[in-house]
Amino acid sequence: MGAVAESKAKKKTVRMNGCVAAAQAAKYADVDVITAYPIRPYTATMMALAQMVANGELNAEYIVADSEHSQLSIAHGASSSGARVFTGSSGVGVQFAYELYSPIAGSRMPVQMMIADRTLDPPGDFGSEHTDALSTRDMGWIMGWSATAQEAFDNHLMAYRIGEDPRVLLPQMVCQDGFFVSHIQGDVELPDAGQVKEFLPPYKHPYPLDPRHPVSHGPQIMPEQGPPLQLERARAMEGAVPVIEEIHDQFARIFGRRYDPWIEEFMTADAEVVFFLQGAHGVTAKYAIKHMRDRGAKVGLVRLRTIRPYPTDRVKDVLSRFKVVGVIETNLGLGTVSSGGVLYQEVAAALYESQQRPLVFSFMAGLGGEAIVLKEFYWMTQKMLEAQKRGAIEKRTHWVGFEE
Amino acid sequence: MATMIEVKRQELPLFSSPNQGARFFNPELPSSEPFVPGHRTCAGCGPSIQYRMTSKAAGDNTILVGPTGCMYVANSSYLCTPYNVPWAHTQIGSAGSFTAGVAAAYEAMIRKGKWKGAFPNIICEAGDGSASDIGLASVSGALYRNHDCLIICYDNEQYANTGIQASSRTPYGGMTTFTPPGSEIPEGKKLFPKDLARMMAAGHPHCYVATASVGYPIDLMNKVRKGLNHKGAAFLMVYTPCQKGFVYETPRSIDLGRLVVECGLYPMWEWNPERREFDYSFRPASIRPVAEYLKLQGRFLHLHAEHIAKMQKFANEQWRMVGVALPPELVAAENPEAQADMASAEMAAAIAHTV
Amino acid sequence: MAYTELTVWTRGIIMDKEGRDIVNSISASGRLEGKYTQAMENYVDNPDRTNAPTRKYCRVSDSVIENALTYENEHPNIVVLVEQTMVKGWDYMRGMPPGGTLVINTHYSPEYMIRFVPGPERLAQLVCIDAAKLADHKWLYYRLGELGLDRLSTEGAAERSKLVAPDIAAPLIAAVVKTTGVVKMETIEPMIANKAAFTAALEELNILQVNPAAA
Amino acid sequence: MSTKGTHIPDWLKVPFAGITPAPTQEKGQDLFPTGNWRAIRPVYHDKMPPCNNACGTNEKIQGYLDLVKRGKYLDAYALIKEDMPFPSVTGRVCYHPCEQACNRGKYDEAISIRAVERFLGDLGLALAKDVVKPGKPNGKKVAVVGSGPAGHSAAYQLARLGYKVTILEKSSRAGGLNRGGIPDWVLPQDILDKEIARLVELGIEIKTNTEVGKDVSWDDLKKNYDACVLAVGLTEPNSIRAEGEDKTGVFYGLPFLRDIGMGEWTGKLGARVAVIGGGNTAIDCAREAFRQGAQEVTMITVEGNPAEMPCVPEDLHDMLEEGVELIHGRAATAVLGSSKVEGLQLHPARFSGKINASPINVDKHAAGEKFACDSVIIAVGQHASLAWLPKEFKNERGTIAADAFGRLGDTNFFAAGDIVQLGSGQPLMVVNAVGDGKRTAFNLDKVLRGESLRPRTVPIDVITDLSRMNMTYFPKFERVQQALLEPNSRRRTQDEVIQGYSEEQAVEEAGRCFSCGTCNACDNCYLVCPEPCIVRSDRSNGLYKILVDYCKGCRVCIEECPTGCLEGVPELDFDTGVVRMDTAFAISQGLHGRQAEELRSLPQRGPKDID
Repeated sequence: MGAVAESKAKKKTVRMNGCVAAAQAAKYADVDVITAYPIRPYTATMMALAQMVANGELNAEYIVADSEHSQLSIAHGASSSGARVFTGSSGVGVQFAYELYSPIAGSRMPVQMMIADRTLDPPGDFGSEHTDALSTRDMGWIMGWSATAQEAFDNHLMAYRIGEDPRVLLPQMVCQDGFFVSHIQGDVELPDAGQVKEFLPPYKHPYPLDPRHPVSHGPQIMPEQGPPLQLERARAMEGAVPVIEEIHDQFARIFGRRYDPWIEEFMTADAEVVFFLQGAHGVTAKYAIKHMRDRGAKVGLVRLRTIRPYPTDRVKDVLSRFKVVGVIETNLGLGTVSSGGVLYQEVAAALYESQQRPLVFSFMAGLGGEAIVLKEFYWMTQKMLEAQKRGAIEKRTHWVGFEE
Repeated sequence: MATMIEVKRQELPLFSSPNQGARFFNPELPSSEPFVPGHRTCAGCGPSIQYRMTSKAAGDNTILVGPTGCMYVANSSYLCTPYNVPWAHTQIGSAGSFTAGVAAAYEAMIRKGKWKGAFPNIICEAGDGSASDIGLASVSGALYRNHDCLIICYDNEQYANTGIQASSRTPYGGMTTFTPPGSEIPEGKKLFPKDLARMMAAGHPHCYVATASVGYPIDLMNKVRKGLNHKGAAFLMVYTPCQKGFVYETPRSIDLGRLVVECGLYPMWEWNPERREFDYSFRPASIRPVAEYLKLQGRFLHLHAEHIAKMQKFANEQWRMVGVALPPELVAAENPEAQADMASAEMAAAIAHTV
Repeated sequence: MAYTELTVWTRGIIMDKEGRDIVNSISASGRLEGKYTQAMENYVDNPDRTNAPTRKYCRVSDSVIENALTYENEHPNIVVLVEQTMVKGWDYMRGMPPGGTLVINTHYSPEYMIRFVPGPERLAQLVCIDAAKLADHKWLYYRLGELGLDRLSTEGAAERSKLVAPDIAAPLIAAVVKTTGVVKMETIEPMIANKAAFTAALEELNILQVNPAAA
Repeated sequence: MSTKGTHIPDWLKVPFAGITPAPTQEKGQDLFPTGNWRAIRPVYHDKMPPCNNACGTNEKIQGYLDLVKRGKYLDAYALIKEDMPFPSVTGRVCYHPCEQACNRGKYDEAISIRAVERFLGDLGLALAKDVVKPGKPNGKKVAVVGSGPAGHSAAYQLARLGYKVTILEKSSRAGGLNRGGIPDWVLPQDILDKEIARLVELGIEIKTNTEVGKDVSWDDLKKNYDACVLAVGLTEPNSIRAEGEDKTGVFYGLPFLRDIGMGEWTGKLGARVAVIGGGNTAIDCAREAFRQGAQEVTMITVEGNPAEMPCVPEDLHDMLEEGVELIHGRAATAVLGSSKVEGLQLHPARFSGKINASPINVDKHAAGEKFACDSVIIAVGQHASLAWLPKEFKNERGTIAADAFGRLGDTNFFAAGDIVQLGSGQPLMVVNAVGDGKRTAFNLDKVLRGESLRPRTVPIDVITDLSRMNMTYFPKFERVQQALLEPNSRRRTQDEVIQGYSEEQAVEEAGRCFSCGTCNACDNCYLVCPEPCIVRSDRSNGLYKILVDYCKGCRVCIEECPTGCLEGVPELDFDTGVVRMDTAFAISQGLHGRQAEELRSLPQRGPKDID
């Protein structure tokens, strides 16, 4: 029937940036409540939605909140009442709302949040750095990065379908790099409404705040009741894994675009050293890799698409095939295992049980939203090849652009 | 363009006064009991009295929002709650915002045909800590955006749930665990309370705003219904004595609710959003010196004459505000000489007579 | 006794200090006698609510107390009810090993009270003492001002009232110490503020031997 | 899959995301019963209101005032009729001891109970058919001798108990003192006629012109009836034992009023009338004198001042308004004049004892004063004529010797009213006679049914202390005054002086009642309970219930009960009534796991009706 949907699909391809792509996804999802608070760079998404509501293209409550904390509380309240909710933020805004991430996930409300990454203060910096979203990574939200506007659009639709699945019921953070995705236009194929209708059924929480079926959300508990509730939350996160895979298949069937839910591999078939990263820099990385392949370097790319729930076994199996893994952090993890970023730990931990562990070290690149230029990729590749030759790493973290 | 279904709103009738001539007889109250027994609030809990009256006035087509506070922790002890209508806990700073979310959701869902029925009463029961301190912005936001909801500040003048700490609503001289009296600071709390309700009325003139007290149940229930009937946001600040925090004999909960008004420490008024003016017509049965109210509460029994005089002055200003001609006794009571230390026995006599 | 657990059941706010005084003073005198002791409030009972049950625990041991971090006394040898009506409401006998002691502040006789005790066969003795009368205690709201100060002392904050057992706690402590010997009379007596009520109580105990054999 | 193989033990089962199903309004949150927080249990316990207690026949006054408040006039009338056969009469003539006892008297002004009673009485008379029905006939016949207040009351109650009652009345019209002792302008005859007609409706036979001892003998009574109530009253006026008391122009109070009442008055009063006596009858005589054409009326009393006079203050006040003069502390020692009265010889005098019935000490040595008058009406009480009565039943007081139950020895003869109460300390007032008649009737019934007689129990808890109620709920509010005819116009007519209440007035006045110590279903406890654990099955007295599983004993309801019918009882005085919990927080550990199941089944349950 996917084929049927395809045939009568009135699709059209439009050029738009990641922010607008996210807004379009929200519109196609026919969200009921949108709540906004201004902060660059995600603001453009809310601007676009505001116009759609103003034009009557989208029948939704558009709430200009008084803070990100309120934004997320409004989203929580609306979702608890049975409405499909869309919100978002960037940088310190993500952190101002910090209190709400656990309550929303814990009450199992599939709120969707669009995040266009921005470096945390100080000082003020609009550039993309994943630290804002990553700082909330363990709160029970489904989380992943898109590398292009099209992928962002698709991820937003899929995230709703996954998060609202009765087997999952979890909030989702659909992230994209500020500027690199959010402000650069790309071709986005907008689907036919019928396709979306087939893919994304209306949101239905089993126990919303409905006067006809009164329930209480979030009563106090005794210490002994903590563990079972936490265990349920852990089960929910794990239970999401197969659903995520199932939904990606469905998406491919209906929309004709197939994504590996966890990992995108590029030129890895015979690769010996690979970059491991998230988000937009994956695009530049591909060109760099092509060039270095011409010079005979057996280099490839592994891009993580979903970091929560974390595909530990996939990461282990994939990365075990290589000799060297260079983790490009684009986030700040002060005083962490690698005294660099947080991705290194995720990779290293996943590989610990591997029979043939590759060498793993990380690159601090693209911090503060700096573009990672080709010659930096060459330099990083050199470091990986040297390590491969040496059979040992030089150090766990290299600060790209500050070393010879 | 999408179809828009019109949103039907409830219109709740007002109750008649229980004082009919010489006769005292409460009007016929709805039998529905959305707030049921079986909760861990203190014996004689003022906020719980308010909660019950409010929910009874609202009826069954109601959704309650409970920011962190006594009415969350005490009412939902051990994974069960006393609410027969939908209720949700939210963060202490989210009083207004979560409520706004619920209201927005129902606006949209009814409009889009996803929920059928009259628009529910959406009531937020925020403590003074939530409404006046940490959640002030979120409450203001909800009022400003005029969501169709009623935000109640059950004002027990402190953070009671955490074991009695001072809030911006704690009265001058009120002893709390964060404002204990000592040789350096004999009065305990040095600051006078934030006038939250007037702030809300002044800043959100399109909203129905009123103050009420558990001492006047029918008046309270009517204000709740007015707030719910008002098409848009409404804010109610209700005096709800806290047995634990105020330290009084449990049977006095309602009594204090009357005394605080009769002593001029809790002016009762309504803000009329249509006429854009305050309604000060409420008059208590009698007017008394503040000491009569203070002497019943352990939290004030450390006060000295000058402190009581200072509070009388404060009360007198409130009386003037609502346009009451002050009896000379009360003006005289602004003088410390006219007062006696709370601790001293003779003070009982000094304040015994009702002005 | 190598290891003794004492649990005091009292009512929130209105009689909280009384409960604290009992466990604190017994624990303190235990220390003076070189024993290992521990006194604490039940964590989840706080913040306490008016009339709600609040439990205070005391542990006295000849050796190091290894279960110091468990929330509750799971096997109380001695149980004290500061307010008589509590005898009806809860299973304060839960986990009590045979040969236990139950002390109640009441003007009723032990013969009357025993009917309300669940599983009395575990009791060696039921001790009733009219502490309220001995301490001339105006039940409940006898001293709003001091009650206010007491309230500042919950959650383990420093006691505002420096007096230990100025009130009904004194006779109850006397009853516990005399009937169980958990600590020595001479070590605890100096701490007690209300000496009169304390010594008077020693003569006024109303003891019912229930099942001494179990001891 | 780190959660693989995990399982949650039953006692720790938790619902999805900790979302719990709502408790029911019927059961409350039964997972958290808080009844064991309570040391004192509130209990509804109605006290005896002072008015009911003071009433000679213990009318349920608080009860019918409350019904009037609610506009339930018929119920109120039916309630009053349980104890009072003729409220329309007592509503006019009663000396209302209830109003003297009324707690509102200490607060502002006593409730005008008599006026409300009259409102109800007249309302009852206006009914085509009375609400009172005769009892199921029990085949027994009872004779009631005398149709005065006591006889009327006894006959009425007996008829309601199913007896075949015959009233024997010696005079030509029934009514006894009600007719003969009370002037028309206090109690219009037609009112009394209607009340007597109600007796006939109850199947009671009234034989007038039938005098016991003359037309019927003691033995006839014994032979023809299963039992008999003697309520012959005091018919013979007392003399003042003054010389010349037999002169023409000397009249006696009761016969004077009776003859006018019966329409048999043939005498004529002079211009100046002296009335001797200080009681209600004397007052009625003095006022009647004006209406019989007297120009000046003077009342001569032994009492030293108006306050000592044994009469209803309002009546005294109205009398003075009509222009009667008072002379105190004097006794008439002689009636002066050749053949007809020309004046009185007065001497200073006072009562030897406390009560007005005690012998009079006359100071003969003091110089006597002459008081000129044309007629004298002597109204100093009356005594019985009991020639027909077997002497073993006569007593030294010259009345019938009956036991505490009104029974004559072990016979089936009973006696009621003034004839037994004279000198017994009981006031000789209509309402007391009615009460006596009622109690005697009930005692008679017991005897005939072979039941044992129990002495009257005195109510233990009459609530008289205002601090036991919550006065904040009762604003000061003055009583509703009954309209009166103008003194000048009224003193020449037989028109009724005091006017009745309108419906609005009756309701407003009844509204002033505190319902002392008695639940009047004001709903205040129901409204102020913090739990809330007070349920009402129906909004009327005694239909509130405290859910002891939840009540924490805060006592707010007790404090806020306006009428003071709620009181606190130590919980330990009850053997049961509390759910015992395993721990401070749970009835039994793991019970909360139940929530998981309930939540799962929630979608299957039907929706709650919210509209």
